[in-house]
Amino acid sequence: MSRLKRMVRNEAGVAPLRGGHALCQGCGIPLVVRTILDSIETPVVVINATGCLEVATTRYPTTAWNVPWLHVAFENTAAVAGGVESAYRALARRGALPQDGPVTFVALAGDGGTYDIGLQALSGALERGHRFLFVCYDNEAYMNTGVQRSGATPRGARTTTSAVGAEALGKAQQRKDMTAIAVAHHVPYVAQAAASHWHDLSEKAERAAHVDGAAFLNVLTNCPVGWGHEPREAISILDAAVDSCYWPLYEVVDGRYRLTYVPEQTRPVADWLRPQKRFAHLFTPDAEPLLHELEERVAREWDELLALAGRNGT
Amino acid sequence: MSRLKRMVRNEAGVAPLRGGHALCQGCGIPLVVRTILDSIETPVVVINATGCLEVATTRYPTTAWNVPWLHVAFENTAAVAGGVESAYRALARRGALPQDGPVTFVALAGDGGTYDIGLQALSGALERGHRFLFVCYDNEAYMNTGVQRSGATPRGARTTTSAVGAEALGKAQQRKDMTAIAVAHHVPYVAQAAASHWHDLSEKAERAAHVDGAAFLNVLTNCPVGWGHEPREAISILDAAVDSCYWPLYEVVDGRYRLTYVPEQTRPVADWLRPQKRFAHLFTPDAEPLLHELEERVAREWDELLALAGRNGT
Amino acid sequence: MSELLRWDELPAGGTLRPEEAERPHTGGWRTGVRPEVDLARCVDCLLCWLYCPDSAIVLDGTALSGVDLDFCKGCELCSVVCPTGAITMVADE
Amino acid sequence: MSELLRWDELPAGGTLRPEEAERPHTGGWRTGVRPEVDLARCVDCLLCWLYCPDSAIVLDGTALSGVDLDFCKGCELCSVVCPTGAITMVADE
Amino acid sequence: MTATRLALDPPRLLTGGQAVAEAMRQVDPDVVPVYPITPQTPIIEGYAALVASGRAHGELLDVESEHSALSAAVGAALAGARTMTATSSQGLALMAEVVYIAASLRAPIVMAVGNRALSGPINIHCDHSDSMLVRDAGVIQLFAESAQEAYDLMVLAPRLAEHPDVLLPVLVCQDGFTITHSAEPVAPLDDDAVHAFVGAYRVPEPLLDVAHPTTRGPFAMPDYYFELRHQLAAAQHAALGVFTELAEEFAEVSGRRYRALEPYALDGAEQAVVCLGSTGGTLKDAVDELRRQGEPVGLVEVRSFRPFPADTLRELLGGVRRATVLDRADSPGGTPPLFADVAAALAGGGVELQSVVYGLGGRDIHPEDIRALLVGEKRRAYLGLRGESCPA
Amino acid sequence: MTATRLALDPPRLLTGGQAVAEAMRQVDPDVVPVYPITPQTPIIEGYAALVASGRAHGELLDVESEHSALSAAVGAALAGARTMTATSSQGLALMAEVVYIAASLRAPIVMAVGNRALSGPINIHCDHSDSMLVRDAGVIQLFAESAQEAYDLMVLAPRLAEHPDVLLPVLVCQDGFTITHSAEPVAPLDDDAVHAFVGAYRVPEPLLDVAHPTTRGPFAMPDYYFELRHQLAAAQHAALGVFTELAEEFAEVSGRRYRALEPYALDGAEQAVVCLGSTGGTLKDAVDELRRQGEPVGLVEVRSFRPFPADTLRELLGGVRRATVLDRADSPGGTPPLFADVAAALAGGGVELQSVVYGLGGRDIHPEDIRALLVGEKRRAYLGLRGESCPA
Amino acid sequence: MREIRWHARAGQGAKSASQLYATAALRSGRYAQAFPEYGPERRGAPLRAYTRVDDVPIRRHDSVARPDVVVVLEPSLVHEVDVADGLADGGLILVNAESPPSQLAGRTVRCVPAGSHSPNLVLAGALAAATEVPADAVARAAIELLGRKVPQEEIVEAVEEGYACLSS
Amino acid sequence: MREIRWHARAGQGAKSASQLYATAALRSGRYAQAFPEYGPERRGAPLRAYTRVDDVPIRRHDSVARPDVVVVLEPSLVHEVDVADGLADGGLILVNAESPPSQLAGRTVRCVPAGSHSPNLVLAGALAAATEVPADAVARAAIELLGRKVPQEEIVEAVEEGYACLSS
Ligand SMILES: Cc1ncc(C[n+]2csc(CCOP(=O)(O)OP(=O)(O)O)c2C)c(N)n1
Ligand SMILES: Cc1ncc(C[n+]2csc(CCOP(=O)(O)OP(=O)(O)O)c2C)c(N)n1
Ligand code: SF4
Ligand code: SF4
Ligand code: SF4
Ligand code: SF4
Ligand code: SF4
Ligand code: SF4
Ligand SMILES: [Mg+2]
Ligand SMILES: [Mg+2]
Repeated sequence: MSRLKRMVRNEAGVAPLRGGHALCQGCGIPLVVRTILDSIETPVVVINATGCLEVATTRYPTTAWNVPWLHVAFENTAAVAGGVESAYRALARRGALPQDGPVTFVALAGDGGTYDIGLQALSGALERGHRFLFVCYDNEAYMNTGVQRSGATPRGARTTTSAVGAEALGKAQQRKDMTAIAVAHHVPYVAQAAASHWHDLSEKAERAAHVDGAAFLNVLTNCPVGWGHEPREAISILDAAVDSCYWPLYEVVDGRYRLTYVPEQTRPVADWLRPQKRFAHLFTPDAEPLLHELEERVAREWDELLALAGRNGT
Repeated sequence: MSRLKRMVRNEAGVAPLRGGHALCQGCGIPLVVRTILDSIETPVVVINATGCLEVATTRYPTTAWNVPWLHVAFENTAAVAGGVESAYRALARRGALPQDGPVTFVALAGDGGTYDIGLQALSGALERGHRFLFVCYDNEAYMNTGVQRSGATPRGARTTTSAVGAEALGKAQQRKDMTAIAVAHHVPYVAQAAASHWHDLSEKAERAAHVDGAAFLNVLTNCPVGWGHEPREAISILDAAVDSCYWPLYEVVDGRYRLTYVPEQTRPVADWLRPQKRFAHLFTPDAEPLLHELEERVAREWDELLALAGRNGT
Repeated sequence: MSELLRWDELPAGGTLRPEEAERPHTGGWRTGVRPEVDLARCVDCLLCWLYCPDSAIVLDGTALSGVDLDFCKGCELCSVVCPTGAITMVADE
Repeated sequence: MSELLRWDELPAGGTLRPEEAERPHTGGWRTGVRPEVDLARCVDCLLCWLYCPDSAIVLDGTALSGVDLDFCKGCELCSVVCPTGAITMVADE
Repeated sequence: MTATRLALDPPRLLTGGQAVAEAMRQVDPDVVPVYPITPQTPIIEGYAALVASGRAHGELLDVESEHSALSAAVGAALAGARTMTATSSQGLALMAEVVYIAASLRAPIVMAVGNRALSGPINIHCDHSDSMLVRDAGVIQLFAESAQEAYDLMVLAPRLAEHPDVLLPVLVCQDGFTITHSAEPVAPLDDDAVHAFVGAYRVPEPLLDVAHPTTRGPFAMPDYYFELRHQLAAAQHAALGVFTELAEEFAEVSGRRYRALEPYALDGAEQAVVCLGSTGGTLKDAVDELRRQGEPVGLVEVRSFRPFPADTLRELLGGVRRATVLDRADSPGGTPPLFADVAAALAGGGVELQSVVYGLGGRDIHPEDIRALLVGEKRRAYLGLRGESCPA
Repeated sequence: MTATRLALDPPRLLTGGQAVAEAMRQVDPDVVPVYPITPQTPIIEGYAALVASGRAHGELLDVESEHSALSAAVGAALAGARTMTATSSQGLALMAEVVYIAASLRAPIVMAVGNRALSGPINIHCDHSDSMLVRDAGVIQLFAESAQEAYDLMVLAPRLAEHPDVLLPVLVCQDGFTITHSAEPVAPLDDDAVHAFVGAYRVPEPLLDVAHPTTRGPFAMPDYYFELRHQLAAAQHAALGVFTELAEEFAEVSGRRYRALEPYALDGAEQAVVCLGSTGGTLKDAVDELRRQGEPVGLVEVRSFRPFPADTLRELLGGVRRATVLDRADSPGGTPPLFADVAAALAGGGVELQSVVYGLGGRDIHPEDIRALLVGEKRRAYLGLRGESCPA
Repeated sequence: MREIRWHARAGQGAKSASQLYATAALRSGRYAQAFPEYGPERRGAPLRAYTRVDDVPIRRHDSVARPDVVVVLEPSLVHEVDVADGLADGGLILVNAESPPSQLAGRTVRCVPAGSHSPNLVLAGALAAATEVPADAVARAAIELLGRKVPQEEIVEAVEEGYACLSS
Repeated sequence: MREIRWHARAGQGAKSASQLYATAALRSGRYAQAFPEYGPERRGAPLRAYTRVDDVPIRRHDSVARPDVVVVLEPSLVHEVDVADGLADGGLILVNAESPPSQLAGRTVRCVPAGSHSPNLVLAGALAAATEVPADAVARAAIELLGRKVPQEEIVEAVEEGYACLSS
């Protein structure tokens, strides 16, 4: 059966995340959520951090979710997931589960809830080795509160707290390399993916769900509002992120790096930046050195990644 | 001038951390603190996390500190340090410092305050790139509260919350690789050191203090109480940690790994484990497979480190 | 929106049950255009189904059967990803 | 310990000043032995000074001059690290 | 008290921490997420040893902060597992955000608290500032006077927490060091009696019932927030009645009877002292002594601080002329918390009220000290403080 | 009011958030560590734009959580830099631990708060549960009724915080959305007037004075903790007087006069309403209308919630028969916080007291609603709640 | 006091409209207040905003329950929300439409077709006409608020178009 | 009620001593309480512990201000702390020493040299003798508390040695 057909089958007639939610037109998050949840064959329990996804899908008394879903707060998603998973193990051990059989625990958090305020809980959960899949839908800023900079916001991007003006060209710092940080936790499965590349994402979700231990997925996800693009441009922009090597697709299985996609021809980083209003100021004469620096950094990081992947055999 | 003489000179007659504190007989922490602070030529400001060092040196109305010292809480040392350093930059910019000239900001935290509850604040501070040196004195457990397991506690170690009994052989999980996590933050300077190797530590502290940005030092530090050894054994045990390659000494400068010490002959991991009561149960027949696993892991990690260092040229 | 309930009519702790909960008709958010499917050109590749952020593409088994305009927000993504051009955006009534 | 002060006698916020603050004599913690330095064998390498957890090795410039028994806790580390055997542990009075 | 039905083990000398660990062994929760902090450590260390030796069977989660400890507990409890945790002071402060949420999600977690002063300055000894920090959170707070009471309340707590009309976290509070580290005679129930009393864990619609999905923790706008919050006030109100019922049932197996407010020597009292925690024991000695000396003094010990039994308090103190409320916590620039509750409960009545703050950060209180209070003139006094208190 | 000395810019239509950002531009702090949360975001976004454009000069630290935001603020303030921050709701809850410590370390941080209901359920609208969570922390809390007041208090706050007798964090609270996002006429002072009023930052023994090292934040045992804590009560007490002085000075430049408690139409009032925040404005309209109808009703608006002016309140309400206390926060199973403070302040007096909880999570209150309160019989009513409230 | 309620979809500028109308009032020496209603909804979702104008300082901070005028920037909203809710009988409704929506039958409806212009500016202009505020006060306020994003002429044109529509 | 204060250095077992003496009392049908005083100090630092024994349940939870007996496990402490603080005139002091320290001149001091044995057990035995508690009650309590760490015979021997010292 084709992967998409399997996904349709896994949905069993009702999407885990249904229409009627209040996410923006063209928001990339639902694609990430459905691709991942539809790729998992077992029942799932979703633990969700505060953020656009949570707020926009569960305005009381409405809900867009058709799977068990729990939100506690912003910064503790991995801890909550660890608690749920521990309950599963404890009840399974004494044969007290409401239903027998495997269940996959999926934590969903934005970049804010992963790179920044949720990092510690995530790190602890990775250390303890809970059997769960932590998904960061990384739209590179705090979107829910109105596009403030996060640790995931790339250098040079304009947000409402990394403003552009006479004294500033957007965010001053480099983005955190969250995927590398997860890899440094030596968990069995870490991968980087993009909302645009559903097949790759689906494969990764499936592999992650089968791992015996903690898995981490970092998924680049578009946000028309925060990035400043038309909804219809979502996929082409994400494609450019991947094809420019700004956002390489790879996985690290038991410490071994593997590129899951190598662009046939690397596209210019500007293809990624230019369609987004948050980067508009980079295409002014003043910003030329910065633009240049950003391009160089992408190239260097790509080389480093190639080396990591090469060393361990692709 | 010899390094030690320079250190004496930097102390200028009064140790930054003086006698009269309530740290245990033979505690390794003061050695780490003095070696580092004495290696820094500028005035320092110390920001200290809750833990043995803080509690035992500042029982009101006594203090063992002779440098500006601030403790706020357990989990926020890097954030506090970032605030102090930002104040320095702001006041320097408008010429309002009480004294002109460079100051080095040193954050001191135990493994609990670094690997676990302090990780998020540290990660954020590293991302923002404050110019400060974060030192983790890693004694591999929460000592101040009575030896509970931390993310730094090695697999198999007995602590009061990773007990040994019919159902358990000490801590079940591997230790977090905090040094690797810091490296993944791509800060200019990261190093791993040991209290026993003062010269190496001193050099690293000096280099770290000169870096333009954030630096992180992870220093293995003995604890007679928590490890279960006689005070006088401190140095020989730490030596064994280093010589068995359990705790390699290395630094990562701008992403480049360099081993700062390679044992002439690698000693057995058991040399490190056996003198410590917390590992006593590993030397029973039941624990043989675990002991074996631990030895293999040390060997594998050492190989990986060699590869990392080799790849970038030692 | 149905009538607002009293505190003692609500399940404890804010629990919602998907089968009972309301789902607001967010189709009203469309800003001028809506997708129209030419089933004849459709090859049931299901890409539109997957990419639709509002889960508004309706299937019959594994075959596309239409768009649920109660929920479609008109983002155009289905039409962008459709490999056969089976979906076009047309002016909303 | 000096007399306990009233709340309105204490600097605001618990601030302590090193030059004024008490330093308890933790020499009492020694458990039977204390270091004795044979200055004749000492080569002023300063290792004992550095390793002493209680900053109890007293220098005169860069030369060792003795041990401050008010603070020495008797851990033996100085004697362990001394390369010349200049420090021996002897029974405390 | 029908002694024949009692199911007690002989008394052992146990610290409050040990006693609570023993209760945990007997209740045998499924999931126990913890983070160490003095003086809670004896509880979690005791429990960890029991798990390692196979005598307790819960998943002990050594998490990386208290915020995560309670977060994991919420996840576990709603998933369908009986869940306990323990903390003190900064730990409770760090998890404060989640304490509110745990209550609102109706997660019946039992949390042992070793009360300790909040920083700053940092201090490890007893006061009640930590508990007071979460007094609006919607969680139940029971205060033990002794190790025995800490044990008993810990056995009773799961029933209270999990009662379908309640479904709230229950904090079982004992004074740090004074109880947690103080060894006293404790007569535990036997294991069977505990099992029979506590029964099986049951929450409505556990998350692990994957065949019946629910959405938990949704976003509420002004149109529903007030109503959802008010459920907590109602659950707290229900908890008062449930506590009384459970205390009755507990008395039948243990011979030990608890009340939300414990009156002591109130008959004919003209003055009454109101207090929380271990000081209650000290004051009983003091009251006995004063009574011997002919002073008509009584005591009300607050066992259930949340829900606060305001109506009962009004009844109990109806007859006294003056009540002195002892707070082991201050509110600089505001009102000491227990005093505030008492003043609100008695508002409009004729009882003269005095507020006394004492024992902050482990400052000792002796039975003799109480006499000074009974004649004090200040609206608010600070007992044991060095220096004239302010406002004067 | 000596109009000649006023130094006002013409009124502009500003939201409370914008007004506070404008005050920050004028005060121009050195360090501003922030973490975004609705409805505080307009403040920090406004300030960020000012920094990016070079019109404000502070170090804007975009930290990774509110716990770190306040921690960095403590470090900066003690180091010797004027420091401001802002937060709301969960942010305040997450930093609660540090709020206490900031006060005890006497760090004169100014924090703008956009009051918002605490989770759960999660909600972004106004109530005062967040401020109430830290009411024992030792920090000063001033409540603004309007955008203008938010601006004015934000200008006044550094002086109050940094006063040598005070040295405490000051929270300038405004109702989330109702003020933060509501555009109203605001007449700022001109820049020079602000500079002159605020003056230079000075704290005792800044850490960056490396030639004079100090130890800050030591560990205190039972022998000293009580005394060190009591300094906070004394500083809060001093703050009442300092606030009054500064308000006088502020009135001279602005023509706008503030009081710790603002009485409104209390002359001859038989009933009084006590409230906090933006509701004060709504109630003024309501009181005027009632007075027109011949009802002797007055109002006390609490501007300074911490320090709570208990003595002044006793004076102001000495003459009324009955006082209704409006709490925009509940304490399930306990006492609504403002009511508790008022009851404690009036304890022993003859005023009949009623507690009304309203407006949780942004539930609206209209001037008409107040009439029902004045005749209500319940000791505690829930205004605007759907359903019979509990306890009944 | 005059109370106005604005209906729009998030992103259509109801908040700016409410504020610029208030600013115009302020500039003409009156007092004003403007505030939107916020929720989790995103661009495209129904949204309300309010303006209050009075001759004396406005102290109340409750929402507008009984508006004097309702302005509907987006006609499709009449299918989703009761835009006349709370409006007094005879109260005025301005709608961005060619002809009055059937849902508003029996109400005093004035149509203000915004055409290709920013509906918030056009309707604000129309409201000015309906409430006897000078068009240029609104235009100036709009420039103050939006001048950095929208060209000045466009603003003036849009406001005047709306004004003309109802003053005619 | 009898109140006992124990002085030792952290690590010398004052806490166990206070508890095992209390346990012995409990086993003989009386009521008891035992608690140490905690601080940031580590192994080697001066430390106190307390035991209360009574015939009725003990309810008070304050520290012991006026002990009836003081037990000093570590003689060097007399240089650092006033071990007789609060002790009634004529109150008994047991010291682990060969001869009474000069600091305690004028006090009722009984010396109990613990020799190579665990001073906490020896002194607990001595205290038993001084307070008319049977030696084997203390030994049994000690085995209950410490039996997993210390060989049983050693315990019994130490307790009996102390007991003998003062019952002789
Ligand atoms: C402790 C705390 N601080 C701040 C917030 C406010 N807040 C809610 S969601 C959010 C941003 C979420 O960003 P991200 O995780 O990237 O998710 P996104 O909104 O982009 O989906 C913030 C700052 C909060 N809810 N809790
Ligand atoms: C929020 C919070 N949780 C827990 C504690 C209790 N606590 C204080 S120090 C400490 C352990 C410190 O461990 P580590 O950082 O490794 O330093 P060490 O004690 O080993 O020096 C703990 C758990 C605390 N002070 N604050
Ligand atoms: S703001 Fe961005 S991330 Fe949030 S719902 Fe809208 S498009 Fe999605
Ligand atoms: S417990 Fe360990 S780390 Fe702490 S002071 Fe003692 S030896 Fe040092
Ligand atoms: S236009 Fe967008 S929302 Fe509508 S069906 Fe297509 S993809 Fe879905
Ligand atoms: S994307 Fe096009 S071809 Fe594929 S299923 Fe949809 S309409 Fe049919
Ligand atoms: S014995 Fe230990 S404490 Fe004493 S001087 Fe030597 S090293 Fe220092
Ligand atoms: S270590 Fe030995 S040789 Fe070196 S200074 Fe000390 S006593 Fe002298
Ligand atoms: Mg995001
Ligand atoms: Mg440690």
